[in-house]
Amino acid sequence: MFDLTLTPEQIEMRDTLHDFAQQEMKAAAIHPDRLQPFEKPVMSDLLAKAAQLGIRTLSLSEASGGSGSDTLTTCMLIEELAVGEVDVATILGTTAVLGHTLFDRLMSEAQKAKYVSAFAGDDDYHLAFAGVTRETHLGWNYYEDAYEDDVSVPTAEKKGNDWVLNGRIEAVSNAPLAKLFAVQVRTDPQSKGLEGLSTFLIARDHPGLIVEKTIGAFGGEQNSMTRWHHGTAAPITLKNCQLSASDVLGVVGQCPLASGALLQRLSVVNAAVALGVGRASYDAAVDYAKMRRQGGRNIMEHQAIGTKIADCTIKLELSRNMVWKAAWSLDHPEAISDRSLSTLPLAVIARVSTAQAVHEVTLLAAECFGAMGVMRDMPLQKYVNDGFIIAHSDDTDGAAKLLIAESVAGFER
Amino acid sequence: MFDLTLTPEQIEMRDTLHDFAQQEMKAAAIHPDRLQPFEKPVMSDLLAKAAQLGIRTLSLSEASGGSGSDTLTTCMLIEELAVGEVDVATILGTTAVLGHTLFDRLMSEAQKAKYVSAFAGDDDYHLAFAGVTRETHLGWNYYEDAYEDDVSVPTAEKKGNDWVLNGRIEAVSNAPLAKLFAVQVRTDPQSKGLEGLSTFLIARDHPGLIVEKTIGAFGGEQNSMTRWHHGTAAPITLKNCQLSASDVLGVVGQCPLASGALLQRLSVVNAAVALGVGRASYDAAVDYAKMRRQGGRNIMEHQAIGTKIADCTIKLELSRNMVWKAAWSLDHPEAISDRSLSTLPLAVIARVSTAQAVHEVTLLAAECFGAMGVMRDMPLQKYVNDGFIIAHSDDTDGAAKLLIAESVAGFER
Amino acid sequence: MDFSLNEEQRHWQQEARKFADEVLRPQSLERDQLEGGFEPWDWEIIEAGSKLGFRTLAVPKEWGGPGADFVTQAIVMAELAKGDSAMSKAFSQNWKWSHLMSKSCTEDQKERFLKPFLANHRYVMGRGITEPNSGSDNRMPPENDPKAGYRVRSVKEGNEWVLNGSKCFIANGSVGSLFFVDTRSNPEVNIKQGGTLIMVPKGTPGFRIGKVFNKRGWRFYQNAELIFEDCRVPDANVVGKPGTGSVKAGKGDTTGGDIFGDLELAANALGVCDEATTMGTQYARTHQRAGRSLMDHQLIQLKVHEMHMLTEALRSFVLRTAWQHDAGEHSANAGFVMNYSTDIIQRVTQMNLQIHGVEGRMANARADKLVRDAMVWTHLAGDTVQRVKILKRLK
Amino acid sequence: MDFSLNEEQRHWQQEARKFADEVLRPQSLERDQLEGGFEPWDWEIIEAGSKLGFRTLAVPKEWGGPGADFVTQAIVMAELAKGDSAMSKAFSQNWKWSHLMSKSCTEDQKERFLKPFLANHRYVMGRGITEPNSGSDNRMPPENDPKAGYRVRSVKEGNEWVLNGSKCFIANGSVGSLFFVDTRSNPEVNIKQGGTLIMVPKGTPGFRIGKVFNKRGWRFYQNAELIFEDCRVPDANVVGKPGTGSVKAGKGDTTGGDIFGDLELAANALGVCDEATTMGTQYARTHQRAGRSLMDHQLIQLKVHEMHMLTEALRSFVLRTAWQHDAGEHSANAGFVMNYSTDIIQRVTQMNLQIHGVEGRMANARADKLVRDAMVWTHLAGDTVQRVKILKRLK
Repeated sequence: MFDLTLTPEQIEMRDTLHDFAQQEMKAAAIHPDRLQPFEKPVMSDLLAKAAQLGIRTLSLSEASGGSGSDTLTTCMLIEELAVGEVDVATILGTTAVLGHTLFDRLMSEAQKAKYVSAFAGDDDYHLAFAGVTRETHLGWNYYEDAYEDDVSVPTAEKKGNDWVLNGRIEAVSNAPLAKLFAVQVRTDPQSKGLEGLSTFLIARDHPGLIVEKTIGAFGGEQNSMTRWHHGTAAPITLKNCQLSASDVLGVVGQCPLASGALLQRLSVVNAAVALGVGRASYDAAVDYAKMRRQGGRNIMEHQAIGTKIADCTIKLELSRNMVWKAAWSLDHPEAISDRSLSTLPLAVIARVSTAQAVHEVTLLAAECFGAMGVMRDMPLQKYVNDGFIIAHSDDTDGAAKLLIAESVAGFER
Repeated sequence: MFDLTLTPEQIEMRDTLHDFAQQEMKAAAIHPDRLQPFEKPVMSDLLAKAAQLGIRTLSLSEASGGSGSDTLTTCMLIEELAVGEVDVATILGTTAVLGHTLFDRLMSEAQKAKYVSAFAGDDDYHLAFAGVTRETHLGWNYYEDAYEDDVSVPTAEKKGNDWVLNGRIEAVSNAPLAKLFAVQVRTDPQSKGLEGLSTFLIARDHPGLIVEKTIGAFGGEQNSMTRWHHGTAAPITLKNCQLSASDVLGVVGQCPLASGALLQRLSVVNAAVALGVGRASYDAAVDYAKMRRQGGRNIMEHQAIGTKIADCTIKLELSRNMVWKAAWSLDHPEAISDRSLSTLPLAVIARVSTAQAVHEVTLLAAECFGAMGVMRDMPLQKYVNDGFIIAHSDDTDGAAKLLIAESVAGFER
Repeated sequence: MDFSLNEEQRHWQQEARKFADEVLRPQSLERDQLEGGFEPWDWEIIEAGSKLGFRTLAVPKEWGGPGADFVTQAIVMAELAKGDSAMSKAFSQNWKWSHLMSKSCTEDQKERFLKPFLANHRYVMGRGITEPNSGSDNRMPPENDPKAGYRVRSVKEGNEWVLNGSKCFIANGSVGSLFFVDTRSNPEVNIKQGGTLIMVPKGTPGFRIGKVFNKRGWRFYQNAELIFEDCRVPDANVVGKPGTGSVKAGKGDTTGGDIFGDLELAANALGVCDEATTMGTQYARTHQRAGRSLMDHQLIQLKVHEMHMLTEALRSFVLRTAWQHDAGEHSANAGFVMNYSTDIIQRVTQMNLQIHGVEGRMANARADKLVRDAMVWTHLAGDTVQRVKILKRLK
Repeated sequence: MDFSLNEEQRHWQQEARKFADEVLRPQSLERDQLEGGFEPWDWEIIEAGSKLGFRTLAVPKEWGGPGADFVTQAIVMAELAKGDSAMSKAFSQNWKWSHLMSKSCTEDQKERFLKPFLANHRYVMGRGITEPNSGSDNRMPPENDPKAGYRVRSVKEGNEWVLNGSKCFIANGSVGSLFFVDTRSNPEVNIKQGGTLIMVPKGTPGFRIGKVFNKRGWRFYQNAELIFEDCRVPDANVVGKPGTGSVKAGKGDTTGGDIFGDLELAANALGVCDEATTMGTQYARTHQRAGRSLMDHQLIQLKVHEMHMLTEALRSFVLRTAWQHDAGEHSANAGFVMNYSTDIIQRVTQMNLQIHGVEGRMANARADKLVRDAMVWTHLAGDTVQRVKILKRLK
């Protein structure tokens, strides 16, 4: 039965996170001293405090020591956190989803036994997935075979019962903080693309796993590139990294994460993070509009500003509906088979539409601020920048829409 | 508990309406002989058949002989109908909502006894509301007192225990078909604006009620105006129309429909009609794109067309989420008080955002059709026209957004 | 740099404005509201305009025409379109083929067709390219599908060509005296090598008009089906050489865009935008909403502002492109300005409709007409292929 | 009509292009990436450009300047902005006050300020209008709130004016030698009657620089707070007459728009759009995605197309408006083209960013810089008030 009622627990947790974000995160996150410098190191204090509130293990099953929250609840809470600070929310969202995916769905009992208590008990324990998924180029391959020629992954060479891994992976999310990595490598040297891959679990302190320098504000030749992601990321290098057969996640030659299906939760949770950024800018604009006086009245009373505020309201409301629907659908496949929900790729729709909406919201919000919208000691320019990163990323640009079109057309590879 | 599952009954009724729309309505509705002429009389056959399927009395309580469907279900089914033909869906949606509002909520027992069996039993029995609501100019009065100077309504003069009504009301929806009218008149000649109004129930055959000529394709001086609504409408004139105190809906001097709250269902159901128009154009575009070959491949396989299709998919999906949420919220005020839902004006958000989205969808769909999109013997130009009417109406233009802004700002009149 | 008009240009502008004000606008809505595809057409309007030179404006002076330059042509199209976009197009459609004739036709062909065109106020022309299964493929022949594109077959028999097949949506189709028909003389190769452009006058045996299309916008303007059944045309009617493809035969491609056609749509759009902007501004200044002048509402101010802003941007772009044509400058601007006009005309006409709003569940019929006319641009001047193909003109 | 540049205009175009290519662009990103509000500034760049005439371009020939016309000014701003938008603005900001001085200053004032300006390569100027609580209210003083607008107080004492208060976001604030300061000589009436424009040179006792603003875009360009504490300035420094309001005093309003300022932002935006379009096109032609050239993807083709199309529209509009200024034509186009450039620069720079995409979770820093520079237009050239006020210029 269609029902949009939230449980009292959900509302209470949301309130808790809301207050935490407003009272503890925001002040630090938008302090001029943090806003002005180009480099913005992860706010470890806030990360730890949020972890203590249970966000890190939100999706991990209760049996394993987590809260066992569903994807919808996770999205709801991560959104609140992201209103406070986007990187902290991104890092926690990633660990929360990977916690569920790795421990509750993919690990063998032995692997779980090896890692789970440390993960559940250590507020600083984060997780990272280092690999590519089938979706990387998928939109660009609209109506064509997936192009996988430049899927370059580290190799694993069999030595007796062990494997020796070598290679490099660029820009692994959470790498600077992760204590456990799920790393995709090529175990079959004859295969190409996404074939012949396997996933290994590698603890951070395992010999041969090197986490390189965290990606900072600028990089590339003559600083020709600039950081373009949320959370934190670093390249990792595998140098004669020796692992045993028991470190393989699932079976050799199959790559449970490469299909991307298990990672849809991650993209929906990232959409919730985006929503939080949109909200932060929107809240700021509403507050400012009610206070700023021009033309003989508060600017909120100008039709032009009212229209911008209303547009933001609509965009955020529609995005949240979609994120929640996609989140709920991931935990309720039966609602697709009984035709309560359509067979459209809801997670893709959620991430693409939310990214676009939030980007527009941050720009509209900045317009309300006039010149204050571009000053580096003020938060708006940060939100605008966050919105650009959200809108123009690999998985949110125009190409991602083509995945939706393929689904509508019934095209299958 | 948040749950997007539909009941088997909902799915079955939706299927029934879907098949009816596709198999019976569409062929007649988009036949070139109907599409080409400017005048498009109501398709009475389809209207009667849909009424026989129970749509007319969908929202009327079961006790009164209706189906007692909630607003969500009504929206779901009216959308399907509107995919088939927009005017039939509009007329039925209006009668269905007014049926619930008048019979289940506003009439006295005596009034109900007088009219309900005829209404419930007669497939050709439609309802009309003739009056203005507080929202008429509301957006335009952003942050100012509501302007009601040009609220011109017929007058009612007391003669003994009776009332004598005189005056004219422009463009009453459903008037050409309605057998019962709820008409707002000024009973207190001293009052202005929306004060001092009362509502009378008037049967179509009551002496002194004259339904004028149905609004056609063109009108005004030298045909300077063109029909700009869905469903059917006509002006009504009251000429010494004598009514008794028992014909007053509610009490004299109070106007239950003028506040607009009870009519929110109507605006959400109209948003569902809009959604149906969007779907019709979208379905046509998808079919055409999969068939039309240019550039050595079906145009569906062109990235540009795929992007348009995906944009339509996203817009319709987001709109439907919003319409359903608003519809559900109207029947579940407790979800607002327990903070599962926000206090935003969801019905306004639904109608404004859906109108805009559907307008864009019809234009994108037409783009897929090339020159075929402007030919009058083809359906696309009709959908585009419908989309324009939906997008640029009194309650969907820019001013309506300002109602949302006022709510965000907490402004109260 | 100098943006001012010379005396001749100003003269034509005044003439066109007067004709639009006195003849076109007063009849615009009435003709638009006639049922049917053919019915909105009116020969008297054509004849009246022809007498003032608007039908033959682009015919060079040496052939007895006014020989107006491109800037003048753009200005006249815009002025006429202020009165009625479709009527403006019915005149300028002839200029297209005046250009083609002066550039590509033999002296004999000019004698046989240009002279009667000049002499007869009811002589109008069109070109047949589009067919039911070839629209975009004519504009940008796909490399992977050489058989794509128009298929009306032309076979040479002795000194004659025999044509078979049909064309659709052809401009002036139901009223034209002469058509330039793109035919496929060799169906095995692509249309650039297998295409032959042939002039077919009305009345040629085996050539007849089929369906007259009934459109949502541009209702005055005629589009019809042309049907060829063993239609025989003398070899002397071939434009350029057989098998050179129609663009090349028409020598239309010397400045980096269809030298006239692209500009034509942009200039016409400019007129429509001018009209919509005038209407919207006037309405906002003279009407009230919620007790205040519409012009006092920011919502309306922003719309009026945007209409003016976009129309002025379009005017600047149209005039610059027209000048580039006159100056023979290579540029991709003819294509860009045409695509641009597609976006602008939609936006501006819609804002006019919004400003007018709804009264008594009815809308202003002329505001609606401008929107409907604007819709024609979507496929004619701004679809994906028309945008993408222009990239090839970039250096 | 003639769109071609004359020899002098072409000369300046070439010079500016060379300077942008050789000096500005190579240092653009490096300066942009320096932390702080002041740090990105570089006097050597100013000096180098000044030696080529870019600082004093708008000073009339009779005062020893190059006396470039508006078309030339527009072209030079656009060319410099291709190298770096903020650096271009740092030069052209001075032209604004060159215009003002030649129009409104007395001979004595010119002697005292224009001469040193011409003589010193490091002499730059600015104008102080904005204050913390008056931004839009200066642009369009509200009728219902006469006390709105700037409040820096000026009181006449003998032959001196005493200034108190502060200005914020003032252009060239941290580096300027001379400021035109809008003061309130009568706080009881609106700024059109109670405003007095006063020249305050650097080093005047009681005048100091406060906060230097650290911006997201246009980082090279300086904006700072100006603080006046019993700052005394001779009466001879008043521009025009006391109490005439700053616009009138500045005689800036002779062609229906701020005769230079509005055009300045539009011309600068044109340069940024040119740069973004070149970058995006080049990148699309030389990079692959999913095994195909980016230029083979329709998604990218449509973006490249739109960038070119909008940039050409903007170019047409900017050049036409510059010509109108030179011709002294009344029009609202200066305002319209400025607002228009706001919309176009955002769109074009964003498409360039999209085309570049993301690699290794990093984006092209220059593509990002262009987007950040473009953001400045939002409040400077295209907010609601700046759009609405232009309607008043319409006939």
